[in-house]
Amino acid sequence: MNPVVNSAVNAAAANVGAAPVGTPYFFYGLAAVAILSGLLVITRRNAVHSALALIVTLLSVAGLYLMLYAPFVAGVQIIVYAGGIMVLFLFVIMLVNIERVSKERQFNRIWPVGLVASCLLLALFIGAFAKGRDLLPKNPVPQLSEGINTQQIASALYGDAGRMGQYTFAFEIASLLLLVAILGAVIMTKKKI
Amino acid sequence: MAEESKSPVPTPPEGEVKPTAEKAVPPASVGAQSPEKPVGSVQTTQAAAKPGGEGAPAKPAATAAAPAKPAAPTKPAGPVPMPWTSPMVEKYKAQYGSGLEAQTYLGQNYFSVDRSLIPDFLRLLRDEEQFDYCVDITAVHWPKREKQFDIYWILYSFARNERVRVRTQIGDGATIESSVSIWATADWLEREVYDMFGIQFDGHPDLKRILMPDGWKGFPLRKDYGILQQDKEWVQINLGIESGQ
Amino acid sequence: MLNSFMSYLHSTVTPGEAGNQLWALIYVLIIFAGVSLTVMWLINWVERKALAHFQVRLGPMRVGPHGLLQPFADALKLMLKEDIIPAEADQLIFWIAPVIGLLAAFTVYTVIPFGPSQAVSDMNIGILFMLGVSSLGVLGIVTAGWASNSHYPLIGALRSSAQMVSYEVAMGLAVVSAILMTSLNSTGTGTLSMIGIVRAQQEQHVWFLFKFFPLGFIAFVIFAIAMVAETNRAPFDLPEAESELTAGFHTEYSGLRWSLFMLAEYAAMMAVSSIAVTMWLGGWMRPFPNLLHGPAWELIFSLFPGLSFAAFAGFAFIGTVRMPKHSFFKVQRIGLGIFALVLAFIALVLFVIAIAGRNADTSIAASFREGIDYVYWFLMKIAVFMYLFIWYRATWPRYRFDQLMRVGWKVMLPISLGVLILTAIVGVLV
Amino acid sequence: MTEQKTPDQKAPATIPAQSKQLPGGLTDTSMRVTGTRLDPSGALGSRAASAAHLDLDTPDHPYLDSNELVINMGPQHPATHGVLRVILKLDGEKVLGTECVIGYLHRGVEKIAENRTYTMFNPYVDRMDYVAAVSNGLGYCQAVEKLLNVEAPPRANYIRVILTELNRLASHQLWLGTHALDIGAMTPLFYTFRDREEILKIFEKYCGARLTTHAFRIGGCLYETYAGFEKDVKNFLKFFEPKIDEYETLLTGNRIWIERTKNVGVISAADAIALGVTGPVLRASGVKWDIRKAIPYANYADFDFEIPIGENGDTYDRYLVRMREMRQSLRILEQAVNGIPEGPIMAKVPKVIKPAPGEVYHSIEAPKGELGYFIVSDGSTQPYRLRVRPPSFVNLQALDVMVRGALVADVVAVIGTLDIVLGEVDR
Repeated sequence: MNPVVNSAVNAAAANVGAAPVGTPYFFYGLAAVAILSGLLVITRRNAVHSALALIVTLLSVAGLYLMLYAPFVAGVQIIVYAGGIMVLFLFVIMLVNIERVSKERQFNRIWPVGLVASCLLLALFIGAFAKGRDLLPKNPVPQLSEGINTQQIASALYGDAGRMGQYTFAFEIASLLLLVAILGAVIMTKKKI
Repeated sequence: MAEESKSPVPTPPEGEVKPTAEKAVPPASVGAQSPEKPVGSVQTTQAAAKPGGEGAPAKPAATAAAPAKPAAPTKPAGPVPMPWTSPMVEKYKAQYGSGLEAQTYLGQNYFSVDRSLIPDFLRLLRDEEQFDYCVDITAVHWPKREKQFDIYWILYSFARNERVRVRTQIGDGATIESSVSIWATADWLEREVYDMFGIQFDGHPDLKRILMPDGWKGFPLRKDYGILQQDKEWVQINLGIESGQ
Repeated sequence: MLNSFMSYLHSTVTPGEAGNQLWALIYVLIIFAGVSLTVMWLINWVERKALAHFQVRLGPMRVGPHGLLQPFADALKLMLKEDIIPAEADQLIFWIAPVIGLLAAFTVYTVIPFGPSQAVSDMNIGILFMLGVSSLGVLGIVTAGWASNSHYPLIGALRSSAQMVSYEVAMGLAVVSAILMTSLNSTGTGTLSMIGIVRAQQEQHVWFLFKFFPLGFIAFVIFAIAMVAETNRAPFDLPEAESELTAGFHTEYSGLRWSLFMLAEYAAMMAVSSIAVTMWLGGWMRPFPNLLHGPAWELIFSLFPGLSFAAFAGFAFIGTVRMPKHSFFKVQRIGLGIFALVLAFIALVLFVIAIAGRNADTSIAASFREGIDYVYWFLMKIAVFMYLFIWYRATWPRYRFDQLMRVGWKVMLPISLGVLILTAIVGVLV
Repeated sequence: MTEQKTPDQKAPATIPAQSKQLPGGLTDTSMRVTGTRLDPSGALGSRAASAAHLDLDTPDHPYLDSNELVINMGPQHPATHGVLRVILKLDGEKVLGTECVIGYLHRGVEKIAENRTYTMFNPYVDRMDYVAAVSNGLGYCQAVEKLLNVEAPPRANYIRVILTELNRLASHQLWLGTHALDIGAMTPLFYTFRDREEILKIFEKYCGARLTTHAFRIGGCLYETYAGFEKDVKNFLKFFEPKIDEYETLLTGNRIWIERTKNVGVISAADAIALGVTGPVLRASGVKWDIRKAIPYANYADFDFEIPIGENGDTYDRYLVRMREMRQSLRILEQAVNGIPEGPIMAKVPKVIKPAPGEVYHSIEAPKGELGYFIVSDGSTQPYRLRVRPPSFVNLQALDVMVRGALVADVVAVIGTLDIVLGEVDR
């Protein structure tokens, strides 16, 4: 999403929309909710509770996208993740025998490996943050109207009239990948075709 | 067995007078039979509809609509069973001899067969005589007899448009072959007979109570079944009240 | 303060765009109260009476004249009922589930344009937002069915989630084909914003229902079917099929929570109907805005709100007159008369506004008149759909689950996909 | 269950052709009795072994176990038409097997009969199939008359036929309303109840009761027809003919109705006969058999009417058969009410009914099938044994065979189309 947002930044610096209110509070509120529910996701023993907490996380992240003047991404986040994927996720979880699951030990034998891996990942993040601080925009994100965000994404993905877009090829490749994934799922579920 | 199946209806003590009446009625009845319109109409329609049926043997059925009405209390001089003759009967009589009695009463034919002929006789009836529809299976309890139970199979043949009853007698505690493999419908019917009379059907796939609760004691339709104390006991155990009456 | 308050009356943009938080808040309150009242009282009453007359019954007649107060009595009863949570249920989720459904159903209303400026906000992803949030409603049903920890609700929940997910696909494709039509303008870029979509129809001088006939019409029909399935209404009311699943996902619910489910369901019905109205029926536009224009026509059309209220008042008066002259009916007759008077008064006010604001200047009366017209026509179009919902329910048997899925995936999905492709082709050609 | 097209369903059921392949019980693919031995692997074998074939303890596969869900439909369930309890074993929504648990409404009617005189027991039969009480009364009275060997006078027979056919209409209307409601169409219920009211009014004017009409007596009818009886019936005929069309416009051509009922709950003629199913369910499977024609009772022989039959034996055919039966009943009613003769309405029956020792079985075509009474008399004033052969009880036995492999929604549809009355199932 980063380049998209950047392009949005450049393009939208010109037209200034209405002044947003209480931005920092919304930001901190949403961030706190996201983190808390994220913690709930990994701490709850009941899988359905975890799934609901995950939905809350996704929704608050969508709110953060909105505050970044990326409403389209927010909408996609809600539709695809919260609306589509999580519903199917719940669908599956419901068929699991919850009592059995919650009785089981939560850590299996290879938990040290997982611990090491996650520590490495954390180190990687910190390193990236330290090294690449200058990548982040110095001044807080400038206001830009959400009125053109969707169009910008569209032109970035599909290109404007005639000219091919920046990411058209990658986008089509990704869609092809999804198609393959769908076919694979069908083949896996169907005994014989 | 033979002399029992002789007596057409199982005769409780007060029915002992009947043989006399048996002799008395038939000649009068044959005379009285022709002007009988209502039953006659039934016969004609059946003759029109399908061959056989209750029509052909129904002649004695017409007998003595008259004697029924004064209904002398002591002497039930009603219509009496007549021997039933038909090619089918001849065939099976030849096959089984004394083990099988064929009679007709009020135009309704029934076999009284020995318990040993069940279920082969039933299967023959279905396979050879096309009695492919088992209307009903039920039983009657005669506590005073030493073979306490009459078991009835009421059969019907679509092809012949004819209905017969097969009756056999078994004693208390004796078992009888299940006919579920002959008519699938016998399943619940036999379960109900077991539920009400406690008659065991060998080879029934799942013989258990059907109408009464599973924990019910006794078999309600037996003559020696005391309704009240059974009901009291059941109510006290299951509902915790003194009496349901 | 007061100035900004009054000044907004002239505004032609939504409070969201104008950044007018006060008015946004006012709109939110108005919409919430209005929708709740409409659902709880008006639609409830109309559905019961209409259904009853479909079925040669009278429907509610006792509580209030012609049962007008029955919904309030029921609401009171539901609030006073004991609030039962099954012992085996998952307490937390059992408690949350109706709230999720209700939130999803009402959040949608923030982007519904009752008029060019009569909306809380005009998000530039309006329709996307609506579809996404309304698809969150299934979460409430699923969690409710699961939390009840009982067989019938679980089956109902599974049914409804499968049903909603599969009908959203056809729904979305139909919507996209309508969005494609918005891009047939000079700049060649379409829009996702609800107001933008209506504006596009305004510019192209045609409801998208009739655009590229029959393409627009087919897409509309697809959506009209899918939205019935989306809101679990007959003949797609399998999740709450009372003859099979007793009550489906809300079998274990009672009292207030149950009424929350009902409120959510009806609010969702109105929401999807308003999507259909916005997408294909020209949103807030009155009929034939460009054929019959000019001050005379403006005046005539602006009289409609008053006229319809006058008609209601007339019905109420007739009912008052025809009510039996027995003393037992005295109270009801008086009540109905008062009701008729109230309706007549509303009609009078509307007439006055229509006359006062007839010349389209920037006077407050004029903006009031415009606003009233917009909202009126929008609501009228929604009312048609609500009546259709009732009509379906009275007429059709219920689909079986596999048949429902077959219709969704094997019939409506291909058709909507084909319509989408054809629309794109035709749009490029013209 | 969809492709159960054994050849005997096709042809309008020439009975010998069927009875040839009947030996061996069920001939259907999905349920089989091989030879004469019960094959437990065949569905019928496991069906008969009802408790055995669904082990009712919940399966304990730990993860993602969506199959073998055992749910309990009833005894309090909107669609079981009373206190029927059906234990469903489901795979997702697919029915693996069912077991009916009945007896919740058992009142021991047959035991009561042994402790009442013939006359006293007459009202009890109304309480069995309370939807078609008049038919029950007719069957009982005629059985006792057969035992006494008396015949009801012609006028009484006409009155009996009129009331019985009216009651058949009432029963079919109730079936239609509830059946449609089960499938999700609410409106027909109210239409049918509106029209059924007219029939009940006639009953009430005739004998004072609407539902459990103790209309007939042994030997004829107690009441003479009230003034204007014929006119009422004729008006009803004129009133009801268009109403049937009204029902049919709502349902017969309705796409959803057809999809919900066609090829649902199919039962072949052979299976129907082997399971002892009678009435419209049997006729819908293509067996042209109606006791009113085969063994005419009362004076049904005097009227001309057809026996509507179906072809596929599915729910839709049962629906059509019953609808046509309503029209045939109207025909019978028209002839009966026009030809009703003068004369006595009561045969000469002794004050104290005391039949000769003997036994008799008499059955009539009740709206739901063959309703039979088997009475054993020991010459006393009370039946020594009275056995009722209830059509609903026997027809209900076919439920499991009909819903195997179908969905839950089909179970509801099939229960509705069997047209059972629990009062008669449990007695």
